Amino acid sequence: MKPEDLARSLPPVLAPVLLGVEAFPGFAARVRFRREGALDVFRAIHDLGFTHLAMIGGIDWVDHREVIYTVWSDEARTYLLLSTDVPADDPRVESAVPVWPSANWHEREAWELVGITFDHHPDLRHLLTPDGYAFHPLLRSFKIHEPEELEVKTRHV
Amino acid sequence: MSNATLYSVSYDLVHAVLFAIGSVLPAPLHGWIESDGLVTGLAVLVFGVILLAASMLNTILLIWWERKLLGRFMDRRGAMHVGYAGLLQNFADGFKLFRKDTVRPREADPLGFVTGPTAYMVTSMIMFGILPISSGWNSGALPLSLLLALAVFSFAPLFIFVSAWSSNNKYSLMGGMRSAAQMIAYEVPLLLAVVAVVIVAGSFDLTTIVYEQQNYWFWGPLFVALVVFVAGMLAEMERIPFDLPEAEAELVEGWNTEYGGMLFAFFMLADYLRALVGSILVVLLFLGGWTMPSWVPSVATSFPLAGIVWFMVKTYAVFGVFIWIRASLPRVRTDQLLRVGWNRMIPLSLLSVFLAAALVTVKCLPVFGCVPSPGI
Amino acid sequence: MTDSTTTDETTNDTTTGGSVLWVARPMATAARQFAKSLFRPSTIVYPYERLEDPKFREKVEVASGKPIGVGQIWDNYRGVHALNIATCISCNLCAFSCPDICIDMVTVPGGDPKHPKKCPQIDYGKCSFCGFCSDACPEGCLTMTTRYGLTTSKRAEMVYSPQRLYDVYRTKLPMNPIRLARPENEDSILLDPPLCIGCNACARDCPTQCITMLDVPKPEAKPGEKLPKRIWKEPVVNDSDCVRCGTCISVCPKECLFWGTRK
Amino acid sequence: MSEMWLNMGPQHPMTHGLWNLRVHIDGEVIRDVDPEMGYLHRGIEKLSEDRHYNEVVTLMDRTCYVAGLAWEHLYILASEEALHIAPPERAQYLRVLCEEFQRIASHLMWYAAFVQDIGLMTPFLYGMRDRDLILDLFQSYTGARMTYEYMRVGGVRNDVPPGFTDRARQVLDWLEPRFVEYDQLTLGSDIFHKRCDNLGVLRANDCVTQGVTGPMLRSAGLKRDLRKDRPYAVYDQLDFEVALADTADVTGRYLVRLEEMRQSVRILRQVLDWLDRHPGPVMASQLPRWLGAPYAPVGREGYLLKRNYPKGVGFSAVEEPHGEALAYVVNEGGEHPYRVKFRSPVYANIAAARHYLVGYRVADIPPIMGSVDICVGEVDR
Repeated sequence: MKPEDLARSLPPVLAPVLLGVEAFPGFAARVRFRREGALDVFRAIHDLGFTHLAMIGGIDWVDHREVIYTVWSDEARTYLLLSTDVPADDPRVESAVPVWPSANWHEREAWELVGITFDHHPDLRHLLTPDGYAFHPLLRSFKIHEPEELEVKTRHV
Repeated sequence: MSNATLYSVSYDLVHAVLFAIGSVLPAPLHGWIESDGLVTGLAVLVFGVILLAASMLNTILLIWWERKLLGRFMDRRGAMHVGYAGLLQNFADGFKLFRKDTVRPREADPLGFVTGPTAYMVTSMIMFGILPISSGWNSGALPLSLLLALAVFSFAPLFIFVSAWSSNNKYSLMGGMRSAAQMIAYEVPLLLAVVAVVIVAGSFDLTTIVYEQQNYWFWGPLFVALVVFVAGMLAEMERIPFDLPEAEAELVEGWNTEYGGMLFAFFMLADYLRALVGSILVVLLFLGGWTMPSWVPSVATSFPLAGIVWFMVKTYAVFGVFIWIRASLPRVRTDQLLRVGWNRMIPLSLLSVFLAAALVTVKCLPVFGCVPSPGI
Repeated sequence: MTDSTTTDETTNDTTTGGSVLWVARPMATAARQFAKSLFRPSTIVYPYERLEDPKFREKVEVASGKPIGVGQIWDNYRGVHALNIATCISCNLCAFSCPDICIDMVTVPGGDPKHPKKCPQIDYGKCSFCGFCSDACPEGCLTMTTRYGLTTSKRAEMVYSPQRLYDVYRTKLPMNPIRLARPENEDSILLDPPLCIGCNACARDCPTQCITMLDVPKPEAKPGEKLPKRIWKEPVVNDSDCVRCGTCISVCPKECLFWGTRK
Repeated sequence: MSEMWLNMGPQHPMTHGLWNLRVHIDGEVIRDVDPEMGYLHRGIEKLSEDRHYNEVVTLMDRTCYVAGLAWEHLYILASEEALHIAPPERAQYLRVLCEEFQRIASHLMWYAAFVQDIGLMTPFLYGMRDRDLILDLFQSYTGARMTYEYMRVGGVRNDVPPGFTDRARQVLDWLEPRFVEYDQLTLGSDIFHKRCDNLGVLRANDCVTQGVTGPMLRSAGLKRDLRKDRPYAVYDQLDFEVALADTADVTGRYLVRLEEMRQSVRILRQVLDWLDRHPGPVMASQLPRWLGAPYAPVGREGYLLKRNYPKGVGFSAVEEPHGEALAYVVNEGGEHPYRVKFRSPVYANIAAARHYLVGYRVADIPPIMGSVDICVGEVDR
């Protein structure tokens, strides 16, 4: 499945929310969309045969955050990457659970580790970190090592 | 076969010792020492101590036997470090357990928590006193010893349930429930299988049942009863495939989850004591007890302990079969177990009773017995 | 808890068939294994029998029929490190390459006071036995041996000083023989000449002494221009001797050395 | 009393790791479940951001401690794509060798744990015994039995030692009759069928909806195997079948895993023959400086770094023993990955627990969860 074919098969009503369908290594294509129309995009992609949601991940790009969805189609035998950008000060996006129920735990993880809130998620609780844990460890601002410590390690030549 | 029983031997022993002491003592003490009450009391005590020692020794040997045999089934070695081939390993383990502190959960019921395992242990030990191991090794002629033995044997679910309930643990409780349900369900076929034996032997006295098997063992004619009895015994002993009360995969350790130290040792010992008793019952009821095959030379038979040794060899062999079953079968589920118990075992046991009655009526027992039994 | 026989209205009842419990085949299989392992089970009785002992391996292979230890090459094993202090050049590569930061470079006797000799000290409480340090060691003096018993009762004993690692080396245990090849496109140390002040720090600290300070001609000062205040020498790196440890880069006060491909 | 919440875990024989299955039971019947994870969360994705590309490999062995090499392969494929490096062919074959041996080892471990869940003690020892032979093989060329650290970006650490292929064939010859023995001990017993048939049923469409992959999915009759559908490494040159069953229950998963082991043996024989015939380098010759083979990275981020390496994103999908594992590696030109994201198959399989546990009995939890083949290390990461 080529990116152009995919772009053509997506319904035209999605045009305002779609930012681009482009080639991407490892995937059939990468579909970038605005977060406002997330649920419509999910439905359209799901209807194209991408019934298996494999992974949801968040990437912290310091000035904004990116949410990536990896979906698989059993007919096309290929992965598709969906990606949407959310601002760092208001990191929220519509939950994919109504379309892909398997998104449940993936969204819980993305919420607690990268701090992306999924609206209308049925059960947004802590999964890997303890209840009430106030940090989002996978943000770049969350440091494991103190910089001074690293400095000492590398400079003792 | 001599007429001396274990009790008479200990009575004679105490009698001789006391009279020897009494002969050198002054008159008032002399009379007291040689009084019948004291002699009887001490004789009972000595008898009890011997029984206790023998049962404990056998239980611990049985654990060793299971560990070694199971090890070979699993392509490993089992206990091997303490003593020759690990014979003393279980003594060391027991010693460790007895030294440990008994931790009682705060919310547990103190009375039931302690009395449960203790009573379980005690009832299992009483069994050992009732069962005749050889012509001399019994507590005297009890005309209904089989009934008594089974009655005492069926105390266990009560005490297991008491200790499970008082542990105040969900797993313990579920284990206790399962245990009670399972033991009660299998009590019925077990007893019915025994009825078949009783019909053939014509007595409730275990000694008589054994002597009835002098010529042919009962496992041939009463094969159905044997199968039912062994299956029921497996359930009563809570061994794989019927060990769901302590199914460690889902219930951690079942009804003894909260126990440790000495109370756990009680459970462990009592479990194996019951396993020993189960094996002994199989040997007594179906495998001819201590009676020797006819091809054994009379020199060997007349040896004082020959009966006991022969009996124990059979007992350990029977337990070996239990171990074999444990090594090769998975665990069944509670509902399956109970369904098998009520739907299969009870009809089978009724069939075995019917067969026994038929065999006795048409008097063709020896014909059946001749073919499979090595007892002739 | 209800009696399980009364919960038959629940779903997923699996016992619909009325077959007898047929158990003969697994019991036969177990009995076959019993016969096989009656005299020599597959267990290796560890403290008495060790797989790294080749004599034992041959014996046991014959005995049980199972190819015990058939894959064993204990030389490749990554166990406790052995350090040859004599050939250690204090290049720091092991410490740099350690993902767990469990290697400390500590001073050992033998160096001159101005330029002390430093050798790795390994904290086995943190070590993950990945072998990156011995892969990185350019002189092959830090290797891994087949020793694996590390149990102690004190946490401090998990820290192996260079001397203790040297003791391991002296036991002549089999050592990991794997040496990795250097990649073809290895980077070199390059110099940014305008920044250099000729301070000799790089040449002084170079563990392999592959840097020599060569004179550079002092340029004529143009009128009005002030010449930089520096020593008119520049480092030249001998690439064939260089172990790419980066010591020179890290000691350079002006950060004028950098990695690059030599044209 | 008849309805209660039961905490199965985090220390429980059923869990095979540290996690907590909260079960709402009515009598012995399960009404609801709620898995609680996170007891083993080590922040591997975060730690990876602070390590060099090769150093992350040490974490991969610890991500899944029964299938370490499969996870190494997963990560290495993604980071090679991100770093634009191509490994030599022999290294790819060696990786397939690792992964298939690891699949057998992992399935043997699963077999051992699973049969113990249904109360079979003996095959547990058999499974562990035979797995040990594979660990011996691993040790002979990677140098460790569980934490291999074998694969590197651009290849593998070292070639297999001389005589390895013969020893490996010897192990395969030993293993094949053992599979028959395993079947006799389980499938040959009626109790096994009574325990496992029609248990934990999860049909194919539910599997897809819930994101369940791996043997659980294939036991429902859906033929999805990334080795066939999206061939990575050299799987497109190897001849094997995808194991399938259609019962969608515990027995089906058992059959699928046993068949997968047989197929792995088949693959391994081809790989070993290939390795015998094609000697060659096992490491790419052109590597960025901080990946250079013996000379491990120098310096920490932002210090000795030369940030002019091309950026890239790597994505890899590997059919791990437990199912479909994905890795997404973002290379921002530094010597550390900018972001590493893994998709663990067991994660999704456990997330669907409600769909294959509710309605069964408490005694069914161990076989059902056993058939899922849980490795908590990769769930929590």
